[in-house]
Amino acid sequence: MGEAMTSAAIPVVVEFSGGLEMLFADKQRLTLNVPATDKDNKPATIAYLVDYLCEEEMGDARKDLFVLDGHLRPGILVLINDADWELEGEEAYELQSGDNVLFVSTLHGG
Amino acid sequence: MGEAMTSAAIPVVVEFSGGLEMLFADKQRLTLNVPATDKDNKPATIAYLVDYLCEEEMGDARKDLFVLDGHLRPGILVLINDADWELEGEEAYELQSGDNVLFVSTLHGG
Amino acid sequence: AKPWAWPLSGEEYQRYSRQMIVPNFGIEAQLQLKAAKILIIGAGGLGCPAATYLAAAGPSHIGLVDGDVVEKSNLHRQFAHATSRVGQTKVSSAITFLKDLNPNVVYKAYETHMSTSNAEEIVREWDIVLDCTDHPTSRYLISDICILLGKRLVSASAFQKSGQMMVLNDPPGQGPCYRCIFPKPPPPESVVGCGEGGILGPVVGTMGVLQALETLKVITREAPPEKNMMLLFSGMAEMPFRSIRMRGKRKDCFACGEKPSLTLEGLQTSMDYVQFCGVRRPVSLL
Amino acid sequence: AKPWAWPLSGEEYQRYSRQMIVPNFGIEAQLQLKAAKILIIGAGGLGCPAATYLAAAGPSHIGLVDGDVVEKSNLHRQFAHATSRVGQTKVSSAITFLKDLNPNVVYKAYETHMSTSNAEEIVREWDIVLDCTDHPTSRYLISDICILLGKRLVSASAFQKSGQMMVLNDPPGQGPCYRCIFPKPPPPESVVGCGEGGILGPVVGTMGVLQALETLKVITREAPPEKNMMLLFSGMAEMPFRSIRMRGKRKDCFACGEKPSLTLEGLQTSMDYVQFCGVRRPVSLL
Ligand SMILES: [Zn+2]
Ligand SMILES: [Zn+2]
Repeated sequence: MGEAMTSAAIPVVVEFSGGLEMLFADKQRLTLNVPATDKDNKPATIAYLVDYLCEEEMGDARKDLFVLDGHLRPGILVLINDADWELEGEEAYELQSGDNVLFVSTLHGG
Repeated sequence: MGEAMTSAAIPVVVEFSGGLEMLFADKQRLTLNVPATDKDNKPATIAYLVDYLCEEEMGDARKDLFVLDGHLRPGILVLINDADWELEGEEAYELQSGDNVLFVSTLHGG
Repeated sequence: AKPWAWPLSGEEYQRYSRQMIVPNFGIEAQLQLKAAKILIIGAGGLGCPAATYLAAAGPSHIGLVDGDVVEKSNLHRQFAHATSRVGQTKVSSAITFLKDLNPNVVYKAYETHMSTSNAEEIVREWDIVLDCTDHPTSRYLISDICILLGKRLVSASAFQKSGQMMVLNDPPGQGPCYRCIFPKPPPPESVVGCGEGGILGPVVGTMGVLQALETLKVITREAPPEKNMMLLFSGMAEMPFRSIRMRGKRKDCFACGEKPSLTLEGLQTSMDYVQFCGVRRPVSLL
Repeated sequence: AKPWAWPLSGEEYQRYSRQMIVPNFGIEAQLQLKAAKILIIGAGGLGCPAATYLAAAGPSHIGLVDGDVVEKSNLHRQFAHATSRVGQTKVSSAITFLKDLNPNVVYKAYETHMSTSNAEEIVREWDIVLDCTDHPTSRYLISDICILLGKRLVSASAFQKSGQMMVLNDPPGQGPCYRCIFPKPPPPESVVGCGEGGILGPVVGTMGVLQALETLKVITREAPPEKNMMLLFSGMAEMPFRSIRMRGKRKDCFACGEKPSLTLEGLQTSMDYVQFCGVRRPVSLL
C-alpha cells in the first residue's frame, strides 16, 4: 500500500523436513517476508528464495548440504503448497503471497 | 451479492472420522452451502448444522447414532478448524464462511 | 580391578547405542528411561506393539495387564503371541516374547482384567500408564484411577481402518482426563469392538507403535507440550493422519474438575462402570 | 465325506476372521492376499515390522533379502530378532519368528545383499517389492530392477526422528520411479545411516508398519489412487504427519522415461551403483 515496488515483500512460510532443520538452528518453520524482486528487479522465484535462505537465514556453515553448484543440492525435494514443485515450474516458480514452501531432504536409513 | 438475507448461504466443509462417514454414504468430506440463518432468522450455529446434516445429508436411517435427545450423541467430538469446539463456544458457535467442521466418533477397540 | 565407573553397563551401551546417538536423546534420556516403570493395560492389538517397542528401548519395569488367553484369531495383529502359544494367557505369552527381545527389563504379569477392586493396587506402583484396552468401561475406569493416583495416561484406540491417540492427565492434575473429553459414555448400541467389527492389523499396529513413541517422549522430554493434541488416523484416506487440538480440563469434570465427585473409596465401593456405560439391547442397531 | 467347498480352510477363516469382517476387505481381499507373493528387501528396522504385519495377514509367499547377521545393537528396533539369535543371519532369525506367528505362509530366504548380479534372479518371481534397505545405492538398484521387471515398489526410510514413505512404479509403467523423484544421488557427505546417526525404534517401526498397510492396500484395492502421495513423519513435531503430492514420471528419466537408457543387460554388466552414489571423503562434513 503506497510502498515503492523495491521495498515490497512477500509473506511466505518456509518449512524443513528430513533433517534440513538442523541447518536452520533446528527450526522446522520460518515465517518470512521475502523481497518481492531480486537485484535485477525480477519477481522473486524459488531459485531466489534458496539464495535468500542461504544468505539470510542459514546459521550453519555447511551451505553445501543445501546448495551445490548454484542449485539446490540433489536429494532435496521442494513442495509448494504441499505439491511437488515440478507441478508448479520448479526453480522458476514465482512466489505468491501466503505460499508454503517445504524443503524435504531424502532419508536413506532403515 | 444482492441476494436477500434469507437465501444467503455459508460455504463450509464438513468432514467425518472414526466411522461416522458410514452414516453419510461413506463420504469423508462434504462441501456444503448451509443457509446463513435458521427458521427463526437467527445465524446458523453448529446446533443448526447438526440438524441440517440430519435432515438434508444423512442417507442412513440410524439418526440416533448421530443425534440423541436433540443434541449430538455422546462420544462424538466436534472440531472447528481443527480445534475442539469447546475452545469456540460449542453448539452456539456461529458458522463462518470457509469453516471446516470435523465430527469424530470415539473409537474403543484395541 | 577398578569398579565400573559408567552409568550403564557395557551390554546396555551396546544394546541402546543407536537410540542414544539420536540428537537430543543421549545418555540423559536413556537414564530417565532406565528409571521408568511403565504399565501397559491390554496385551492385544495395541499392547503388543506398544510393549515391544517400549521393552526394546530399555525401561526399568514393564507391567502387563490382561485377563485373556491367546486365540488364533488374535494372531493377524497381535505379533507378540504365536501359534505355539495359543491357549496361554496373553500376559505370559507376551512376556515370553519380550524377555528374549530384552532380558534387562523386569516384567510384571497381571493375568487379570482391571476392575474397581484391583485398579488401585495394580496402578499405584507405576510411573506412566498405557490404555491398550478395547471397551469404554475400561477406558473410564483407567482414566479415573490415573486421575486419583496422579499418573499420566497414553491412550489409543483402533477400529476397522481408523485409529486415535491422545495423552491424558499430562502433566498430572493439569491436562484433561478421558471424562473431560467424553463426559458421557456413548450409547451402548454404538459401541462395537474389534471382535465384532473387525480391524486391520497394521492399522492397530500403527497406533500401538505411536503409543510407544509418545510414551518415550513423555518420559524423556524437557517440558510438557503447550497444547493437548489428539492424533486421528484413517488408514485408507489419501491424507491418512490429522492432528487436532483437544480441549483442556472441564471445570465441572466428575473426576478431575474443580469440585470432583470421584474418590478412591468411591471408585472401589460404589462405581459401576458397566452400568455407567450401559449394556447393549439384544437386537443391535449397528 | 463331502469335499471342502470353501475357498479358505477352517484354520484360515479362524485366523483371518477379524480382518475379513472389515468393511470393503472381506473374502475377496483375503483371496487376493492369499495369491500374493511379497518380497521384502532388508530385515532391519523397517523390514521387521513390515514382514511381521504382512506375514500375519496371510499372503502366499514372503521373500526376505538381507546379508547381515543380528547384532545386539539391532534389538532396540528390530523385534523379529532376539537376544538368543544374536549372530544368526537376520533372514533366518526373522523367519524363525514369522513361522511361529503364521505357519501358513511360505517363506523364502535370501541370505545375501542385493547386487547387480543377483537382482534380476531375486526379484523376478515376486508380485510386489518393499524397499526396507538403508543406503542410496540399494535404493537406486531396487528401483531400477522394479522398473525393468514391472514390479510395484513400496519404499520407506527413516533416520533419527523422521520417516518417509511412497509407492513407486504404481501402476507399473505409469507411476514415477525413485529416479524420477531423485534423479541425482545426494552427495555422499550428506548420507548418514542409522548406524552412525541413530534412530528411535518406534519411528522406524511406524514407517515399517505403514509400509505393510500400504502393501495390503496395493494388493487388495479396486483401482489405483489418482495422485502419487508421499508421507512424511517427524516424530517429535506437534503435527507429526504430512502427506504431500509427488510429481509424476519424468519424461527424460534414465530408468523409466520416454527413451530410457536402462536395460536389464546394462544393469547386470555396466551399472556401478556404488560409483554412481559416490563414496564419502574420509573426513565427513556431517
Ligand atoms: Zn476430567
Ligand atoms: Zn523414472
